[in-house]
Parts: sequence; structure tokens; C-alpha cells
Amino acid sequence: MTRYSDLVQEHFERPRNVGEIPNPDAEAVVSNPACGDTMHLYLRIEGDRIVEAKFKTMGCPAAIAASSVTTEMLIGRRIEEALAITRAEVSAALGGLSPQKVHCSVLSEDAIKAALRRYRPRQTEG
Amino acid sequence: MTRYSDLVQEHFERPRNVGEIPNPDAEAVVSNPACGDTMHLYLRIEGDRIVEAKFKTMGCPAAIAASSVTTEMLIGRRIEEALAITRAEVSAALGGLSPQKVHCSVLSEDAIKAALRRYRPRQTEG
Amino acid sequence: MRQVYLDHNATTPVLPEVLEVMLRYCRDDFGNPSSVHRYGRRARVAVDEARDAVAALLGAPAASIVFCSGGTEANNTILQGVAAALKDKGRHLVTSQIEHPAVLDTCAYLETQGYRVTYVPVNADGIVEPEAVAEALTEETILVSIMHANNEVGTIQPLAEIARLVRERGILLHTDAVQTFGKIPTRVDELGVDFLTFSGHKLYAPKGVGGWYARPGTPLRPLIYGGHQERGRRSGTENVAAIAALGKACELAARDMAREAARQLQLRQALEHGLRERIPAVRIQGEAAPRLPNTTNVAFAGVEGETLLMSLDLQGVAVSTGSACSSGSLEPSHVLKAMGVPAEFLHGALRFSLGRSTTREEIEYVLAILPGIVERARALSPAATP
Amino acid sequence: MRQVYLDHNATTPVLPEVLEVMLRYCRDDFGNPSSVHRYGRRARVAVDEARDAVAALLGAPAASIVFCSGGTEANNTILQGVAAALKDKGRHLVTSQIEHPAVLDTCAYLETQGYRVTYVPVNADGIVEPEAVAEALTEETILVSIMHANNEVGTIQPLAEIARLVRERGILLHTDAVQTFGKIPTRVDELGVDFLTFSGHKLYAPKGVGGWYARPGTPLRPLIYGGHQERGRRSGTENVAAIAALGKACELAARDMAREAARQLQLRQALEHGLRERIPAVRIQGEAAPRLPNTTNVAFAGVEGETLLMSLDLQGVAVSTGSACSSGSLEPSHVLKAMGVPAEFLHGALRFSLGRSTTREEIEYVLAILPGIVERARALSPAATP
Ligand SMILES: Cc1ncc(COP(=O)(O)O)c(C=O)c1O
Ligand SMILES: Cc1ncc(COP(=O)(O)O)c(C=O)c1O
Repeated sequence: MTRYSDLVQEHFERPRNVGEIPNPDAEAVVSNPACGDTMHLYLRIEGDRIVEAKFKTMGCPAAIAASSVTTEMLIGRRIEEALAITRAEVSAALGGLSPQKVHCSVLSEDAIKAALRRYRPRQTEG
Repeated sequence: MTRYSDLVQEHFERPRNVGEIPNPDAEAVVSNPACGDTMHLYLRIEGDRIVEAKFKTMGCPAAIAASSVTTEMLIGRRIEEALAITRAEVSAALGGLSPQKVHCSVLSEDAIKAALRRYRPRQTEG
Repeated sequence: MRQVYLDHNATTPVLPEVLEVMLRYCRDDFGNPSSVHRYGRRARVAVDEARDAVAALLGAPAASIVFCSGGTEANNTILQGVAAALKDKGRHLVTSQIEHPAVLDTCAYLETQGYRVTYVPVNADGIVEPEAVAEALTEETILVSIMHANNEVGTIQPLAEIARLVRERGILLHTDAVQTFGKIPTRVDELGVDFLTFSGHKLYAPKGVGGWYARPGTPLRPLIYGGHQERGRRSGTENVAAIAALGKACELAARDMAREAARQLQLRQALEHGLRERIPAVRIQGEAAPRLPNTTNVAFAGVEGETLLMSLDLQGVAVSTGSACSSGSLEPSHVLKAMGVPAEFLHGALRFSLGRSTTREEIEYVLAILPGIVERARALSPAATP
Repeated sequence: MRQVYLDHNATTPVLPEVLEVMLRYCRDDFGNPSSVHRYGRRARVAVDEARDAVAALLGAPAASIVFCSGGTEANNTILQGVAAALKDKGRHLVTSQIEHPAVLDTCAYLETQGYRVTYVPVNADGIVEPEAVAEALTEETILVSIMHANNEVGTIQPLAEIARLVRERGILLHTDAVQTFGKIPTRVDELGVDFLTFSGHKLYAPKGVGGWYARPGTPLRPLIYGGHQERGRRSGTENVAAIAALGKACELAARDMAREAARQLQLRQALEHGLRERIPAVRIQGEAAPRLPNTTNVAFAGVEGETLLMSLDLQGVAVSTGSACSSGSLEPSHVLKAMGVPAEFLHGALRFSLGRSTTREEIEYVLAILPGIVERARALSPAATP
């Protein structure tokens, strides 16, 4: 019964910001044990603003699309703003997810929170 | 689920010996209250032999065919032989009746028995 | 030989436009709607669109429609399903004496399972009187099932009035609308029902598809479990081609309903008047009652219906003695018995059910041959039953 | 774009010869088999002939075949029907962990009704071991239900051996043969079963038709009551066109079975060898077990099946991640879990199911595009799960 919106389709075919950030300012790996989906989120942060976001995800097309759209949403936001992103916003940014696929947006929200809650600004060296 | 054999069809389309015998030697009217079928059987008997048989029947095609074939079977038989006719023979003479239509052959057997059991040879006058 | 089909209440041919839809989903877009790939997605869209078309004809939300294999399964699901779901609330059902076997036999089964069923009688016109239904209701009653129109005589039941009396008691109401769906309006809110049964093959869609409407929130245990199709309410791979065909048939029915109803009614009246004029001792069942425009049940005293049917068939005319599925049974029609049809007419009934293909010439052909057929059958008949 | 359909275990297109039969009974000989007139009689003959064709494929008497709406309804009828008929004898059923939801969900329903069900495990090859079934039998066991071949991985179960152990205890044996009927031999006496389920849309007949074999004399309460069709064992107007089509499909299956099985097996092996050669970390489920000639279930470590499926779909290839009806669910396949497939493969399975239309070119096309698709998905995947 799964169907994907055009936006999911588009992000799945051409995911944005795929890859790793070497030595990232923040990162998290979250998984959903039930469906086996795993998302690794990498962030580069300057001041209190996210300047780069990348991901690697193993999951269904909706999970990949959710990861992709999440990185787009993150880039340019303040940490406070990023922490306020909800699964509903991720889902909405994809044109809505079917009930069976809502858990994919949960994964994104979880990854954002896990990465940013652990984030401590680096001490300026010297 | 009713289907009719070719013989039933043939007797239904061209029933033999339809009509009444005025002043018959034997006759009977039998009905099946459940299905409403009614058969009126008329016989002319000479000595102990049936020389003429006619019928009128209200009933389904199988009942009409059974009446028709019954008159054919009766003509030329001895009374003893006629009394021995069974529903199975009537049914067989029509190429077999479906379970739903077996009751039509019962009507014929009943009519034969009712007519002949009541039969008493006429006293020769004078 | 001329072929005249006047048995549309038994089943209908699939219309050409409907058949085309069927072909498409058998041959090209043949996917399983549960499949994720494009074949599956196209099939899913077809099922969704058909659901919209059915819903439109019922004035109901699409989500309240469930597809299954036909009217019989739908009736079984609702009667067995409500009975199971509400068994702790009560174990009494009310129905009428003139329902289709799909309702009556299911009720008989429920009676073996500890339920009690009241079979409300009908008046001489074949109408279930709303007060009679009201009187049958008890504290234990969980469901009332009254058909929308009777398949054998065509009488249309006063559902809105029955609904008022039943639902003010908080009791659920089901209607078997197999014979009305597509022929006359069947908006669930006008009828006031909680459940409604429909079937494809009575409105020029194929056999093997039908379904039910269930008012949102009503309790219903499924009859068939499995792959969670139809949101778990009826499992089993969807009969996509037939469902899509039914959707198309619903569109055509909606488009042509008023025109066809008027046209068929006129032909039916011509048939009735013609038969009365030409044949003595004729009786039209439920003549005074509101009836389906396409249906008339005519009895001929002193003859047997199947004999007339076979004689007509030999001349190319297809009619029925009553419902198709009771044909061949020993007993006279339970519907005519419930209506108190006099004995001399009880065995001599024919049902003529007209359809889209029916023409005035066909009616005239029947009027030309039937008098002779009845005469011959009456001539075969014993003068008087002693 | 090239269209390659490799999801024949989900459903098949209707073959042209089969479609022709369907058309005839939708358009011309559209009668209701219960009708007495010639339209009805022709429909009745069609149903009878189809029953003979099904019976021939099962090596069973025609009277032992009952038609219904499909495999799901047939499974429900047998499980619910035997359970109800024998409830005074015992309330324990035995089945396997890899059955189709139409069996598993019906068992779950029966568990809510006071029955106990044992779900026998399978070995790593996806085979139900006969001894495991025998061990599960108790004094209370009334029915054992073991599928003939699994729909997701294609493993063929040792039914004859299971039958010996079950039937020497006087217990009834059912098999869901939906995936084998028409593909490999399914003679009921060779399988040793008392009940067998079949479905039309897996062998190039339409959806919405199927049925069951019941050994004469076996007890079975009907699921659906009504007009006494199918000798009262399954009421409802017969789906004549689909039944006749199924009959035709059975004839074609019987005619071509050996040839098609050999041909599809060769193509499947080419697919399996090609995938192994071109893609690392591939696992073929049940590889050592006897399997359906048309089915292979291949898992790719570290990726998610639906992502592969969608990528293939974008290039015109239709496959499945498992059974069609579990698609979209969160959980990995219950079949792969029961087989103990290692975690890294559990979410990355694709089912390829070949059919009559499958060509070597199609297999080569898949072999050309799938390595890149897997590579891309693996590149998206986090390097290592912590
Ligand atoms: C009033 C009524 N209810 C139910 C049915 C059964 O529907 P189906 O033939 O789709 O099983 C019929 C006709 O057969 C009918 O006329
Ligand atoms: C093994 C098995 N059993 C039962 C079914 C259900 O049959 P149907 O789709 O005819 O309801 C299927 C397929 O859907 C199946 O593969």
C-alpha cells in the first residue's frame, strides 16, 4: 500500500548532501530496530549556525528522501531552530508520508536531536 | 440447477396422450401439495389389459413429460404389470431426472396405483 | 431465432464500455494493488477511483466502502460480523420474510449459534410495515436487516420510515440494496441505513464483485482474514479488473438512471397492460406498491411457472419463475407465500425483469407468444383440482 | 522504456486465450447458472467444464472442487470451517511459521475464539521438517495446514511425508497450493492432503476466483450462506466468466507445465549465477532446498530491499521485496526471520518471480542494471552500523 509523493520520488532519485564530513562538529547515528533503517548525520557548525549537513542512510526510499530533505532544512539554521524541527515538518517538506512511512521522518528528527544535544562548541584553540 | 434431458424436452414439447377419456374404466387425480403438481390419469381397460391411457397435468416440464411417458408405458400392459411400474422406471424412461425433479416421477407412480387399486372390472350387463 | 432477455434481476450482461475497462486491468495494468512497483500503483489507482464512483452513487465517503466478491458475501459479512461484534450487547436480529436467501440462510445459521431472529411479515402488497418492525424490536436487538427492493416482485420498502423507528432505539440498520443499486437512488443518508449491500452483476458490471457500505464507526468483525486489503476489513487480493469495471458501471448508472428508469417503466407497463388484455386470470404481485421500474411478477392461474418459462425459452425468451437461485426447488416462492398470494396463482408466477437492452419490439414479441403458451398449458391442466 | 515484469508470484496477466473465454461469458453467454433458460444453462455448462479442468489438474473428482473468490477466502473457509465443524473433537491446529497471512491471520483469529495454534518453525533452508509437525500433534489436534510452496522464497514443502505422519493419527491435512497450482504437479493423492487451496490469478486467470479441494466426506462448515450454489458449500452467484477462464488457464497450465518449468528454471539459474558473479555479498534464500522453478529470493547485504525495488522500477523492472501484501510494513519478512536469515541480509531481499513472458533478454537487462543499483544504494549506506 505504499505510495510515494513526487517530492519523495525526487529526493530519492537525486538525494542532496550525500556523503560524510571528515571531522564534523556534530554527528549522530540513529537506527530503527524494527525496520532496520539507519541514518548517519554529519554537521559542520559555525557559531550557532549549521553551515554544512551531510548524511548516509540505509533505508527505504522514504528514509533516504527524509534524510535528504532534512539536510536541506538544516543548512543555514541556528541550533535552536534546528532543534525545533519536528517529524511533521520533515514529512510536510516531502509532501506528506503515508502512515506506513511516518517512521522515516521520526528517524530524521531523532538524528537531529541526537547530534545537536551532544554538541558542545569547540574551544577556540590557542 | 434444473436441467432437462433430451427425452424430457421431447415429451414436454410433444406430450403423448393428452386429454380425457369420457367414462373411463379407471382414473385417479393425485397431487403433490408441496409443489402443487396435479395429474389426472384416465385408463380404458379391456380384460386385464390397458388399451388406452390419457392424462391432464398441471406441473413443471418434468411432470408433464413424466405423465406423457407414463401413458406410453401403460398402454398395452396387463394390470399386474402396470402396478409394478416404479418411479425409477418412469425416471429412467425419461433419461433420468435430476434430484429436484424426482418427485415428478413419484406423481406418476402414485397415479397408476391410485387408478388401478380402485379398479373393479365392470359387470357385463344383462 | 429471436433472443429476448428479460431476466435482468438474475444477472446482466457486461456493457461494452465496462468490458473495456475490465480488459485493460486484466491484460495491461494487471498488477496487484499491494505491489509497490508501477504495475501495482496503477492497479491501486484503479481501485481507489472505483471506490469513489461507488461512493458517489451512495452519497457516502469513499472510506466507508469495502469491496468483496458480491452481494451474498456482503450480506454474510454484515449479519455475521455485527452479530459477532455485538454479541455481548444482545443476540436478537430482525429481518423480513421476503429477504434474499443470502440474508435468510445466514440468519438460519446464526440461529444455530445462539442468536434469535424475528422474521417480520409483509402485507399483501409485499411491503414490510414499519410498525411491524418497531414491534419486533427488543432490548436484545442488535441489528435490523430489511432489503431495499425485493428481487422477485420488485416492491420497494419504506426504509426511511423503518430507519427512523430503528435508529431512535440505537439499533443498527442494514439494507440489501442489490436490486436497487444503479436502478433507483440509493443515497445512504436518505435511506437512513448503517450498512448497505451492493453487487456488480445486477448493474452491467461482471459477476464476482460487490461490497458494502458501513457507516464510519459501526462495529463489524471481518469474515475473511489475511493480507490486510481493504484496511483489514476484507482480505484477499483485490479483484482489480472487476472493481474497476464496477466503478465504470456506477458512472454509467448515475448518468442514465433517470432516463432508463422512465423508459423501462413504460415498457413494463405496456407488458402488464398487454398481458391483462390478452390473458384471463392474471395477477400482478404487489401491483399497488411502489416497485422497481424494471420488474413485474405476473402469475397465471392454473398453470405452473416453469412450464411457461420453458415454453418461452423454446421461443427465445428468457424469464424467471422467481429468484434464480430458488429455481428448481419444490416449494413455491417464499416471497409469494409471505404475501399471501392465493393458491391458484402461487405456482404460476413469472418474473419479467427488463434492462437497458429491452425494446418495445421485444415486449410486443412476448405479448404475441405468451397468450398461446398459457392457453396450451391450461389445456394440459386437469379441469378442476378435486 | 523497457518493461520487465518479474513479479508473477504477486499476480499474473490474463493470457489472451483465457481472456477470450472471459469475454464470451461476460458479453454473450452472460447468464446466471441458476437460471433455467438457455442463458443459464450455457453458464452452468461453463462452470461444470471448468470444474472438470481444475479437477484434472488436481487428480480429483469434479464434485470435490468448490469455487470461491480466491485463495484467501479458500484458506479462511477451510481453517474456520474445519475448526467449527470439529470443535467438539478438539481445538488445536498446527501450521508453520512461513505461511501466507491468509493462513496466519485466520489462525490468529481462531486463537481469539478459544482455539490453540502451534506454529512449527522451519529450518535454515525454509523447509518445514516433518518430524517437527509430528511432534506438534496432540490428542486435541483437528487440522494441520502446511503450504505447498512458499510465496516469498519458493521452497517446496515435503507434504507427502508430512501427510503420512499426520494422517496416520487420523488428523486432517490442508495445503495452501496457491503458488504451486499450475506451476508444478499438484495431484492431491500424491500430496496426500484432505484440503487444498488454489487461486486463479497466479496462473494467468483473472483475480477474484479460486477455490478449494475437499476430500469427499471431510467435515467443513460453510463460511458464506445463501442461494445454495456450489451445493451449499459456497453460496453466491458463481463468477462464471472468471471460473470459465480459470478452467481454460488450467488446460494451458497442464499442457505447458513441464516445458515452462524447465524454461523458467534455466532463466532463474542464469539470474542467480549472474547476480552472484557481479555483486558481492549476495545471499539466495533456501538455495539448498527444492524450490519453485520460477522463484528466487536474493538478499543484498547492507541495503534496503524497497530502495532496490524502487530503483529497478525506475528502470522498468517490477519485482517485490517479499509478498505483495506485506509490502510497506515496517517489519522484515516473517518468512526470512523464521529461516534465521542473518541481520545484514534481512532487510535487503528482493523476490524475482519469473513467468511465461520472461525472456533471456529480460534477465540480461536485470543483470546489466542491478549491480549499479546495488552499488549506489551501498554507497548511500552508513559505512558501518555502530
Ligand atoms: C436482493 C438480492 N440480494 C443478494 C443477492 C446476491 O448477490 P450476489 O449474486 O452478488 O451474490 C441477489 C442476487 O443474486 C439479490 O437479488
Ligand atoms: C501462498 C499464498 N496463499 C494465499 C494467497 C492469497 O490468494 P488470493 O490472492 O487469491 O486471495 C497468496 C497470494 O496472494 C499466496 O501466495
